[in-house]
This record gives sequence, structure tokens and C-alpha cells, in this order.
Amino acid sequence: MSIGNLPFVVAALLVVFGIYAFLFKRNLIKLVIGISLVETGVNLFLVSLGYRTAGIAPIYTFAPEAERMVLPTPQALTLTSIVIGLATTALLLSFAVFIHRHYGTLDVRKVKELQG
Amino acid sequence: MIALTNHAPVLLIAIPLLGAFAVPLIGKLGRGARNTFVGLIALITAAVAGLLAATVFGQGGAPSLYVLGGQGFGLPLPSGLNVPIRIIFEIDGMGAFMALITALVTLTGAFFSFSYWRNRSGGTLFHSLLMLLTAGIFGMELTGDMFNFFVFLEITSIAACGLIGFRVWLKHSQEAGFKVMALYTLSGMFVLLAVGLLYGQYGGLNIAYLASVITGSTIDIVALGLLFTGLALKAGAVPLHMWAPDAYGEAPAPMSAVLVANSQASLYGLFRILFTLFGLTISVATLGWMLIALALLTIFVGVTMALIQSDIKRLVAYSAVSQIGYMLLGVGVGLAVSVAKPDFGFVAMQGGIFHMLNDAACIGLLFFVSGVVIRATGTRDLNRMGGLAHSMKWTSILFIIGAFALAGVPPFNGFASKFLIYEAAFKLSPFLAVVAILSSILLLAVFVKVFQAAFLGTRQEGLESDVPMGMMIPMVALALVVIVFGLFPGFFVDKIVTPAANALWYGRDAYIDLVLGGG
Amino acid sequence: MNGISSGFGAWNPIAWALLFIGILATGFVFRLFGKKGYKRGTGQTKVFLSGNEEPEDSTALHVRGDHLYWGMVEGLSGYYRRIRALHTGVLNDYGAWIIGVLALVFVILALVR
Amino acid sequence: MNTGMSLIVRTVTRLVYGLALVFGFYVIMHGHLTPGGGFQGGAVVASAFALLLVAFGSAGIKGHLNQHLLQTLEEIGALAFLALGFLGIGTAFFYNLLVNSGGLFGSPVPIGPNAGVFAAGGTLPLMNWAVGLKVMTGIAAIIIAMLVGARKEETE
Repeated sequence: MSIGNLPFVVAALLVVFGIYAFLFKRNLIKLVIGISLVETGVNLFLVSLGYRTAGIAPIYTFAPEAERMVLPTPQALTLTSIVIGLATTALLLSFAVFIHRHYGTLDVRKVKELQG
Repeated sequence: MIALTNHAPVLLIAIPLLGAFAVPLIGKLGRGARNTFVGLIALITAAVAGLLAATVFGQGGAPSLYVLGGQGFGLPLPSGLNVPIRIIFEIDGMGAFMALITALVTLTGAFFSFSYWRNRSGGTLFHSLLMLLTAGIFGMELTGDMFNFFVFLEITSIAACGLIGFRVWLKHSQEAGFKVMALYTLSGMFVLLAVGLLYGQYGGLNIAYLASVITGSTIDIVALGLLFTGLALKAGAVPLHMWAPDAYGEAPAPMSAVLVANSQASLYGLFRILFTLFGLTISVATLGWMLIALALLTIFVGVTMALIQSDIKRLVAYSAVSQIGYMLLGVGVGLAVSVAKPDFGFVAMQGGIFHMLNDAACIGLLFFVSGVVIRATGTRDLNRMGGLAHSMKWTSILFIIGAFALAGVPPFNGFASKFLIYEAAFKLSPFLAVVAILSSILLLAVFVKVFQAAFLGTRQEGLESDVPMGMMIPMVALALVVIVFGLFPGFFVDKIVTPAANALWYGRDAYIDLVLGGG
Repeated sequence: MNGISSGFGAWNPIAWALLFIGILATGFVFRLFGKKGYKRGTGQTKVFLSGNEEPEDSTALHVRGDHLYWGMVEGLSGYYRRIRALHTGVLNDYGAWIIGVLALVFVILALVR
Repeated sequence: MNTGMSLIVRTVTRLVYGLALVFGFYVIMHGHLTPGGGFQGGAVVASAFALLLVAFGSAGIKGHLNQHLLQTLEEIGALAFLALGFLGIGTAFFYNLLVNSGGLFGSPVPIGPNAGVFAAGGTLPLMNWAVGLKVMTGIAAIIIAMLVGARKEETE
């Protein structure tokens, strides 16, 4: 395994940690953190996809001639995904605030009036 | 009106977006101005969707293309290769069919919600979110780009959860909003991961381009598994359905119907990916039988869980879950035999696809009726209702129409599509048809329970039994759709369902050729 | 043009509706043979409740939602106990279902390609 | 808890606030030439607002950041973005009508490495501004709403 694969390993670890937090943590805020970790892992995966060894930023300004450039598309994808992640996290946290107001707790196992 | 026809795909997204952003500004002018504006936007959107559908079905469902931001979709390289880099909307029969469904549901939903918010504050932001959701659903159905699909998927997730948890003073709506958003986000991340895997392998995001180069390697299979699970979750297939009753049940009544349309859009994405993106590079029999297994579980668990609910909206929500199973069953039978392509496979596809439209109309009607019932009685508990038919005759008749149609009682539209599904599923394996028919009978029993508990019985006092015109008109419109589609199924199957089924079943090459220019 | 055919069966709603109306009309004709000379306000028009007396408070007669299909739910109680136990309402469990289904899909796709 | 934080924090905030605003607007303005753009710059500006809110408390920003004004500006930013999209509808939605037209932001760009032409890019810089306006006001409105809501809960 070369050093170039390290970002993918980190991305996979982040996703796994996030899913672990989602499955085993009891606090709603920690669940949101888990979801954010998964998002971060996927974003890191996307950015790593576009990386080219010794590449430069994909911008023409002062770019040396005939140089390898990092792929710009994954960066655009990542940026969009970050924006979506921001909206998602904000919405989830707002729900958490209101759940705390109504239920008086953030424990997942106590917020289960909707079942069956 | 050449220009309007050409730009119909993007207008379907731009006009609701315009509405979504302008509604809060117009809302400052007062309620009347806001309602006029929202109604106008919804009508224009529906009209454009109708125009788009007329254009696409006029040419027999052949795919057409819309390119954002330029004349051509490609960037010719010095080597002469034309790479599709721009964002493309690609509309074939299936996409136009889905756009029709969305237009029907969102139009009636928008008009129903005027009366719903008449005596409450906050309707302005509600309409803004509804428009955003509309734009997102149209985007999912019309886009020809994997990443765009993900973006619209997330837009629908966020807007839908905003609508579910809109009534912040209700404790259960907050719980439902959190759960649904968390699960939607997780499924969205699966889709994004799969998009990343496909991009890393083939260096493209365009569905047609990816379909032309896809090989079915191990990484493709991983991406397929992620997409399958993520979209099955958003469609609400058992055993990933746990969010669905929460979402449909806790959302405001006019929204529940639009949420079902949202689930159907995810289902459309799943079909698009299975038929067009992967095509025959994967073992279609395996995937078809996986869809069928999901379908049987969905039908059976949805119906049996609906039987024991005592909350009227949750009951309708579970029956909505079970209907997703019929669509999965029809298209799953079609997918399972799509190598040999026997006749009954196409019939099954027709049934599954036709049922999407029928389900949208019936379930919309039932959600609206349950909203009216809850408004009249002030409770959602079936055990505390009774005798509504004395004072709400028209509502009871509309309920009977919706319930019979959804349960597949002739001559309503639900029977027409279920008939095709039963016949074709029987050809593949009699067991499938038996489960499907038995569950339909159970579903009728479920609605008999609602009718007995809520509408029959002695007259009760203290009911708010007058139904405002603004609620009645959308319900009557949906009931008319139910009846017309039930009485003349042949016409609609020929004109709109067959092109849609063709687009999935045979249309893969045409879809690819349109972008890659026949080579 | 209004019927559909699946290639092995056919469905024509208009014909069905005509037949349905015909049957209804026949039923109505039979109803006309009934005796018109029954006496109102006597035992002939009384509600028949398996021989029991009609209670004063008629709302007590209304069968509420949960009482319908009581027998069926009771008969399937084993199934319902298990299926309700799966709908826990806890978000962790829902997440576990997703991961479980994802793993299952991967296993199936790996075994049967 | 509405009075904000200590004197040190407030003084530092006064110093950093302007810098953060300038940097955010720079990122928006040069979005078509350098890394960054509407969203990133808008987020930087919104972070300056957030700093203000944290340092001075929800009472301290009364009169400076009006939530209704922010929401109105957000809608205007979004509408401006859509309007720029509709500008090119003669050819296609989002068609870049202004690029290479010689007018506003219409300077032609030399092929190959160059120092960057600020007046190039057509509708892109304008879209950056629209998105920047939407993001900075939108995020600020979100932060204010959440913080004010949370504070209300504390005091109850």
C-alpha cells in the first residue's frame, strides 16, 4: 500500500467511525456528529479522487505551462456536498433543540413515542 | 411557443425555485397576495409539466435533451473527442411520466394547503418549502447527471424534513423530523459515495456516458449496492420503511401526499439506475428477484401494520408504504426477465409504472380526506371518532372512492394497474400474485375499519363538519382523476404508460445515443 | 379503446360498469316484489341485535376502531408481537437496519453475479 | 447571559470583525479568479457575524443585525441568482451572455497562463455576488435563530 492511498484509508475510517457513532451512541447530538463524520469521510474520498501527484491547483492564474493539474470536478462536487452538509446539520440541530424542549431529554432511547 | 417547449425541462425547476424564493417577499404583502402568487406558480408549473409531457409523448417517448449554460453539451477536445461535461437534463417517456405525477400531486397539495393554513400563521414559509420540494422532485426526475441527481435528492430531503417538522409546537413532528432527516442523510451519503466510486472509475458523471462505458466490475457492484440501499430507503421499502409512517403521519395533511411523490421519485431513480445506467452489465435476474423480495415484504408488512393502527394518518401512511411494494413488484418482475424480454415482462412494467400514477392520486385523496377528518373531529384517534357520515356526506363518498381505488376494487384506477401486475406476476410465479391479491383484500379490510370507525355510527356533537371549498376542490379533482383513469385505462396505458415502460425496457440505447451521438 | 389487455386476460371497465348497473337493476326489480304492507313502529322494523334489547344510549352500539378485527389480530398475535418488536422507534436500530440491508445486498451481489 | 463575553473578547472582536468582513468580501469578489467564491466568502462574512453575536450576546447586536432584514436580503440574493440564470434563456438557462461581450465583466481572456483578468467571467462574478449575499445572510439568520432560541430556553 503506497502513501498515496492513505487519504482513502482515512476516508474509510471516518465513515466507519461515523456509522459507529450513529449505531451505538445514545445522545442525539452525538448522532448528528456521527452523520457529519460520514459526510466528512465521503467528502475526503471525493477530494482524494481528484488528486494527482505533484499536481497544481486547477486555476490558470500564473500557472506554469504544461503542468499537471488536480482535477477540478471532484472539488466542485465536494464543495456542493459541504454546502448540503451545512444545511443538513443545521436542520438536524434545530430539530434536536426542539426535541429537547418537548421531551426534556436528548436520549435516543427515550425519544421513541412514534413506534409500531 | 417554441421557446417555452424547448425550455420546459429547466423551467420546471426554475419556476418553483423562483416561487420558493419570492414567496417570503410576497408574503409580506398579505395572505391574499401570497395565495394568488403560489397558486399562479403552481398552475404555471403544472402547465409546463403538461406541455413537456405532451411534447415527449407526442414524439412517442423518444428521449430529448436540454443543456444548461450552452448550445452544445460537450467540449470538443483537440483530439476530436466530444466529452459531455455540461449539466444535462435528459427527458424520456419515464421522466415525463414522473413529471406528470409530480405536477398533479403538488398542484392539488398547494391548493389544499391554502385552506389548511387559513387560520394559522406560518403558511408563507410552508409554501416556500413546498415550492423547494417541488423543484427538487422535478430535478430528480429530469436530470441526466448522477451528481445532479444527488443534489436534487438532498434538496428534497431537506425541504421534506423542513415540512415534516414544520409545526414546531407539536412534539411528535419534531421527533419524526429528526429521525427522517438522519436516515435521509445517511442514504444520501450512500448515493454520494456511489457517485464518487463511479466518477473515480470512469471520470464522468453523465448517466448516458457512464452507461456507455460501464463494465460491471467489482467497484461498479459496490456502487450498485450503495445506490440500491440508499434509494430503497428513500422509497420506503421494507425493511427500510421505519421512517415512512413517521414522515407521512406527522407531516401536515397536504404534505403527506407530496412526500409520497418524493418517495416515488426515489423509486424512479432506482429504476433509472438499474435499467439505464447498469442495464445488462449486471445480473438482472438477481436484482429483479431482490426487488421482488423487497416488494413482497413491503406489500405484506405495510398492509398488516396498517391493520392495527389506531391513528388515522399513520394507518393511511402504512397503506402508502404497501403501495410502494406493488410498483416494486411490477418493475421487479420486468427486471428479472429483462434478458429474454417475454411479453409478460413488459406487461408487468406497464402495471408497475401505471400504478405509480394511480397510487399518487388515490393516496393523495386519502391523505386529504384524513386531513379533513382530523380537522372535523380534532383528534387522530380512530377509537374516538364516529358518525361523520351524518354530516359529511361528500367526504365519505370521496373516502370510499379513494379507499376502493387503492385497494384495487373495480372499476377504479387501482384495479387497472393491479390487474396488469397480478397477471404478469402470475406468469412468473403464482406465489407472487397470491401474495399481492391477498394483501389487496387485506387493504380493503383496513379501509373498511376506517370507514366503520370514523364515518359510521351515531351522530356525534361538536364536529366542525363544514368542509371549505378550498379543500373540497382538490379532493374532487383527485377523485375525478381516479374515476377517469379507472374508466378509460386503455387510453392512458397506450398514450403515456407504454412510452414510459418502453423508455426503461428498450430505451437504454436511445438514451445513450442521444448524448454520445450514435457512437 | 377503454379496455386493457395483458395478453392473457382483458379488462374493460365500461362493460363491467354496464354489467354492474344491470345487476343492481335486477336486484331492484326483485326488491319490488317485497310486501309493502309491513307495519311501521312495531317489532317488524325493530333493529335485530341477535335477540338482545336495543340499548338506550345508541353510541354504545358503535364498534370502535380497535375492536374491529380483534379476532384476526389475536389469531396473528405471534406475528404481530414480532413485527411490532422490530418497530422500536429508536434511531440506532433504524441505522442498524440500513447497515444490515447494505451488508445483505453486498453478500447477495457478491455470491450471485 | 445576554450581555456577551468579557472585555478582552469584545475588544478582539472589534479588531477582527472588520478584517473578517474585508477578507470575506475579497473571497466573493475574486471568486472567478482564485480559490473561493460566493459560498466560501459568504461563510467567512457570516462567521464574522457569528463572532459578533458570541462576543456581544443577542442583546448587543440588537439594531445591528435584524433577522427580518437578513431574511429579505437572502431572498433577494437567491432571486438575483435565478434572474442571472434567466438572463441567458435566449440560448439556454444559465447561458453566459456577458462573457467576451466587451461590456460589464466581458473582457476577453488570453489563452494560457496569465495573471487573471478581473473584468472577465461574464455572469459568473455577478452570480458569486448573488450567492455570497444569500449565504452570508442565510447563515447569519440561522445562527441568530438558533442562538436566540437556545438563550430563550436557558432563561425560561
